[in-house]
Amino acid sequence: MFDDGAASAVDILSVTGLQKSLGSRSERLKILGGIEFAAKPGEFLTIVGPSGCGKTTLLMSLAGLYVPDEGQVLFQGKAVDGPPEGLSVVFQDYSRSLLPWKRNIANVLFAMRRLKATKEEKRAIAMEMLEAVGLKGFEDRYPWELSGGMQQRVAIARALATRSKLLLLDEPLAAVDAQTRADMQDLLLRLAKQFNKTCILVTHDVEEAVYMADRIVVLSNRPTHVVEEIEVPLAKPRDHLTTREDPEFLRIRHEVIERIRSFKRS
Amino acid sequence: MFDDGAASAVDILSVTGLQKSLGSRSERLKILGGIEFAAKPGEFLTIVGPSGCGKTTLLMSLAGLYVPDEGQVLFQGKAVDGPPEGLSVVFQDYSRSLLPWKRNIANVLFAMRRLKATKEEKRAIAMEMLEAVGLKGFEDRYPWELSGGMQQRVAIARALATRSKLLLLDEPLAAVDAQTRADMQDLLLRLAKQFNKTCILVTHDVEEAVYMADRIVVLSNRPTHVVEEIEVPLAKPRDHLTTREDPEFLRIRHEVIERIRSFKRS
Amino acid sequence: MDRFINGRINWPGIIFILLILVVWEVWAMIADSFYFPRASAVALTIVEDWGNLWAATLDTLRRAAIGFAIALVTMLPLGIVLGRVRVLGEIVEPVLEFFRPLPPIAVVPLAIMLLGIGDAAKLVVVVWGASFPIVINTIDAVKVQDPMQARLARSLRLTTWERMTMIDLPAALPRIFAGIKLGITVALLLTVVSEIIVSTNGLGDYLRIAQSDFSMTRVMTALIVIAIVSVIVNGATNWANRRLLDWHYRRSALAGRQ
Amino acid sequence: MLLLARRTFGLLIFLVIWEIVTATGLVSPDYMPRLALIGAAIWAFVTSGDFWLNFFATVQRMLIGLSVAVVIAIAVALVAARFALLRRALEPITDILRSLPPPALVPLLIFVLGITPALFYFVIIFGCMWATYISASNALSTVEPVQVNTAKIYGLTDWQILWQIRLPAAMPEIFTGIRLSASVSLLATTATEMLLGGQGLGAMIYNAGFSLLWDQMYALMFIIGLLGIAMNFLVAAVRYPLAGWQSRYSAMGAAA
Amino acid sequence: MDTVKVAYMKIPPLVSIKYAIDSGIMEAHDLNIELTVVNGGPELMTALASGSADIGQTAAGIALLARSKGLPIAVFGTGDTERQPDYNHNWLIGTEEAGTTDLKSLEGKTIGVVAKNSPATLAFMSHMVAAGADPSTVEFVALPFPQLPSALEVGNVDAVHVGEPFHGMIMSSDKINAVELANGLIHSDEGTEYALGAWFAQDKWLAENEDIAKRFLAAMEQSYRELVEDRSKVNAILMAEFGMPEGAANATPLPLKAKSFTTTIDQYEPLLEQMVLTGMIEDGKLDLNDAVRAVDYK
Ligand SMILES: Nc1ncnc2c1ncn2[C@@H]1O[C@H](COP(=O)(O)OP(=O)(O)OP(=O)(O)O)[C@@H](O)[C@H]1O
Ligand SMILES: Nc1ncnc2c1ncn2[C@@H]1O[C@H](COP(=O)(O)OP(=O)(O)OP(=O)(O)O)[C@@H](O)[C@H]1O
Ligand SMILES: NCCS(=O)(=O)O
Ligand SMILES: [Mg+2]
Ligand SMILES: [Mg+2]
Repeated sequence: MFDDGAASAVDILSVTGLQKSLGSRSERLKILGGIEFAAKPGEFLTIVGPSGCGKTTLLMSLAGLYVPDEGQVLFQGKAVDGPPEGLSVVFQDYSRSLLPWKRNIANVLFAMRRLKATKEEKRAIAMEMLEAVGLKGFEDRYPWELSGGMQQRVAIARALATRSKLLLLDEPLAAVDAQTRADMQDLLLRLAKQFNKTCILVTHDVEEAVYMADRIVVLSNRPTHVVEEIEVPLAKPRDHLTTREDPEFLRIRHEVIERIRSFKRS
Repeated sequence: MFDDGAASAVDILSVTGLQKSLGSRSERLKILGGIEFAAKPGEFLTIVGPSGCGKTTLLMSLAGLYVPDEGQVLFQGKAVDGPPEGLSVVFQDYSRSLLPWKRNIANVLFAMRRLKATKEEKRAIAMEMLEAVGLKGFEDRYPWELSGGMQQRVAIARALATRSKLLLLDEPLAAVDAQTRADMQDLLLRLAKQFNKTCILVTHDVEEAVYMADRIVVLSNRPTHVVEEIEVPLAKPRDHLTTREDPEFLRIRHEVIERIRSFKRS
Repeated sequence: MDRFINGRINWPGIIFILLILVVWEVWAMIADSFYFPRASAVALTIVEDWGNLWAATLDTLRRAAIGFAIALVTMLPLGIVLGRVRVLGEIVEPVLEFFRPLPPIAVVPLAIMLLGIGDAAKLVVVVWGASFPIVINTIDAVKVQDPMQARLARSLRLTTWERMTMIDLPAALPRIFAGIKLGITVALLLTVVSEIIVSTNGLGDYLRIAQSDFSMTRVMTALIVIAIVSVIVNGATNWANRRLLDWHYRRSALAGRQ
Repeated sequence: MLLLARRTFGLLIFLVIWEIVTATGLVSPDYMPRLALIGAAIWAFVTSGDFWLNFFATVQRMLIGLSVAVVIAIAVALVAARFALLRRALEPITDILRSLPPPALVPLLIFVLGITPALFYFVIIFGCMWATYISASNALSTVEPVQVNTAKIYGLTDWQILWQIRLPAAMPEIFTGIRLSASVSLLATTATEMLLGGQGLGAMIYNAGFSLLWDQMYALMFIIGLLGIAMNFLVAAVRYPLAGWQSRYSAMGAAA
Repeated sequence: MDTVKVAYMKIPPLVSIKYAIDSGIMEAHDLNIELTVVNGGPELMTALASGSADIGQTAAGIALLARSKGLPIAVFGTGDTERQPDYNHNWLIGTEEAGTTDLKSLEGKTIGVVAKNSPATLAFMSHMVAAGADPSTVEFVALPFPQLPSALEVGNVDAVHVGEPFHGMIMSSDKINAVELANGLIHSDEGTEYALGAWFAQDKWLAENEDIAKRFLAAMEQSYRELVEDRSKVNAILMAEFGMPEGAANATPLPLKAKSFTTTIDQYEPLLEQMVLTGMIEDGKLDLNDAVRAVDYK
């Protein structure tokens, strides 16, 4: 497994025996059935798994938002028992996670309160991030005046602006078009590299899972466990034109698709 | 264009010179800059375009939820000036479109008020649809007890259960995994065929756009107009294994990608 | 038509009120009773007795404003804390429910004994009454928060203070407004009632004297002045609410025809 | 059990404070009797049949008044939410009516209604309907746009949208109003009983005051306070099936 | 049997009418009484005006005031009277603590009364004027009766006007050194009897139902007689109506009519005189022949 002393010494995040049930008494459903994996600093993990299998539940547990029934999550060597510092989340329900009474720039700035910087510096960073996700000119609008994809990008800008060491991304690009998606993917990879961020990204897009990952974690149906971890030994930085035509890319992509196809829907 | 008498005689839906601006006074933004297209009964149209270009705005106008500034929408020969009968929508903001105080089955049933059927029949149809989208066993849960992908499928089940002639689908599969997505695609195609439904589906997934479409409508950046309509002469019913390997499929896919890539982000 | 209905000036409201005044005038003219003064007589009294009325109005407004302000600045934070910190809410809410139904008339004796017959005793009654709608609305509003906002707040590691000021308060404000609106009228109402019970000055005192003087016209005049004050105060509240919660109303307006 | 302990903890503190204040003679026992005396008075009440007649008279008036007030308040708010013209026309007049002091209103009302049970109920209903009305009209006037659009698409008429979307969405807030109305109904009932006499806890308080029976007066006030807590439970019980989803939904935001 | 709707304030003097009903005296006079409780003067007047009540009892001074303001009501029977020094229901009380030890010292002080522009203020003004003090220098504060003693005790007011049982309560309190400043609603010569409570009705009702008014007063007189004879009957009603314990009931002095029940104008003259003197009623505004319709029920 991944909980041997040597490995965890360098792991920034490690998950052991994570179990979680949700729902009220009589309808309680076992979601996570003992998840194990670890991430090294700067590693980019992608998580794939069938709809409703528990990816969001897993991310919530990693973020300290859910309390595990069994097992534990270690972040930077400390057990997670509440949202730890140095972690940002892009929630799957991005539209609800934006505060409707704050304009977009304020939604970003608001997450940066722990950042040690002057007001002007923060504003500059926030503007830079909004621009990077293609929202220049929309900073003074309210989130509900944006399209779905634009809202999702505000949420990404917010997570990036915090300069967190660990990024948890729950289908962060589900609502953007193919071209923007490719751009955002490269942006994420570039910033992750630049700031040595560790990223855990949930996606349903297998191409994305392969393109972004150093390692792909494939989850099973409920109760969820890790079926397989697939290393992606493709060189970084990656490139949409060349990487996607790399035979290794196609092989891994095929492998993941095969894996996913093997689950019957419950 | 498409408003010549002969064509509109058979068109179930036709859009002419549709213009729409949104936003409050000083920040008003021109979104739709004169959209023109039409759909024949039973036709499956997919719409692609950059994030924030106005796809949702267009669908809202087709549904009679937005009043065009200029131009008009004809549905079954009548000008649309409010939500017409015989039309269903899956909203992009699926999670908010489900009523949190109703269980999933009730969320489906409440949409079926115009359906002429007994209570039992309606219930049977609703259950059938929930089962078809893979949610058997979750009918008595609340929407907020489901994963994102599951919520999206409740919204699909609801739209399908109404037996509407025209379906407007705003990225209805953005939150489901690849395998479920393929299944849902086939489900939609099958039901569209079976009940001779006309479908207009917005998607960011180019493969999906090609796989589902009889015709693909490619939209430009804001102010949006139709850049191109691409016929998809692939035989129906389609199949994930064979269709996607068809050279014609690959050609069209390539063409669409090229088109989209040509837009710079604003 | 839409301009007429939803415009800045509430024409339908004004017309409705004018209509009532006309009906009143005609009815009183027909009834011609000692007990039923005419609207015009009341209007005349307002003009003639303007000096006294204005002084009384200022006294009443002063008490109501101070009482409401105290209730607002104490109950808004308290409500947020009680809504946010469950345990505290469970401990304190029953106490609120216990005190809430005690009639102000019953609170007056204790207040007088402890605070005298000056403004303090009346203020206690006003603060007492205005507090409940504000605190209860705030508690309930904070409790029904969108879970995604709660998760966001926690994942950003907001301190409890930050969470209460930056998430709980703005998110709850649209609902708290109902409590504020109630609180303002309760403050006005209880000021007048307390002036009636312990009368020294103010509109309540004016009203009480008019009653014992058997002057129906002046009783009605006092009521009409209270009505005017209420309309002005509520109008200002609604205006402030619209400005403050512009985002809320504009977002809700997306449900209408765009 | 723990919950019960927490729910009673605050009240216990209140009693302790009362006992300290009265035992140390901070306030004259003539006006604030010791708890033991009040307790004895309560015991004397609950063991006498006469008390229960008054008690149930008050409870009955309060419940009837509250029910009617809530129904009227929600009905008017619903109609006003449906017709913008009506809503705007009602705005100033409701603002006025809410602020008219009952002691000035009662003599005028006698003129119209006479001294009858109708007057009694009018005062109670008039007093307690506003909290529900304000909450209801506030909640009904703003909604989640996507929900309304969904309903429009599926052919709900404006009335059905009001009934099936706006009302259920507004329910949690409406119940905040009902919660306030419930205590006001109790307050208005006892206050009216004080004014107009007859049976009821309010009349008993009035009598006790005139007879200088302070222990009885406070005993009655304690009983009214407890009745207030009971009313709150009742409202919560009715709320659960109608708006309970909201609590469970919101609870998801806490650590789970 | 004739039905009479009677409005009254629920204070101890009600015992007589309560007794008259319960003991069957009213029935014996062929009267069916419907009682309506009201809280104060304003309600009482509208109760009659609206037809909720046919007759009512109020302070005699209030009835005169109402008539002077144009209300079409008239007194037809005297409920009770006051007569110095032996027959006394009103007290003005000051305290040594407040320095209000005589009427003169009231000048510039704050005075607690149950209502402004009422018999209570009349009492102060009348006695002060008689003592050569200037009543326009005092500030009146209206408080409910039960609150007057505590207001006096904690020093919120410097003097009060009360009746029983509050008079007894204040005088027996060991927390203050209460001083009786004056007795009686108005300043009067010894032996002058003037009306305190008055039965009144609208002019119109009175004109049409003089016979009923007669029987009503006759019944009331019988009731008074029986009660004066047997205090235990009074106590029984007080205990039933107010939930008073026996001791409290026994200690409650009642303004049971001392002399004659017949209403005469001279019972109202001293009142009017003082009300005019203190400015409550404008001189010449009120003709007692209109305001008082003596009904000879004997
Ligand atoms: N609050 C809740 N109460 C009960 N069950 C819940 C709750 N939240 C989630 N679940 C259940 O947990 C399971 C996993 O949900 P989760 O959101 O983690 O799935 P997911 O893998 O993220 O799916 P998707 O890809 O569709 O977003 C689902 O079956 C869902 O029904
Ligand atoms: N209520 C609104 N007020 C102002 N502008 C709005 C409003 N709603 C949408 N817009 C603007 O209209 C444009 C188009 O929005 P729309 O939601 O139609 O885009 P879309 O094509 O559906 O994008 P996506 O693929 O990201 O969902 C966006 O630029 C957005 O900012
Ligand atoms: N006395 C009215 C109180 S409230 O209902 O407005 O809170
Ligand atoms: Mg998920
Ligand atoms: Mg969209």
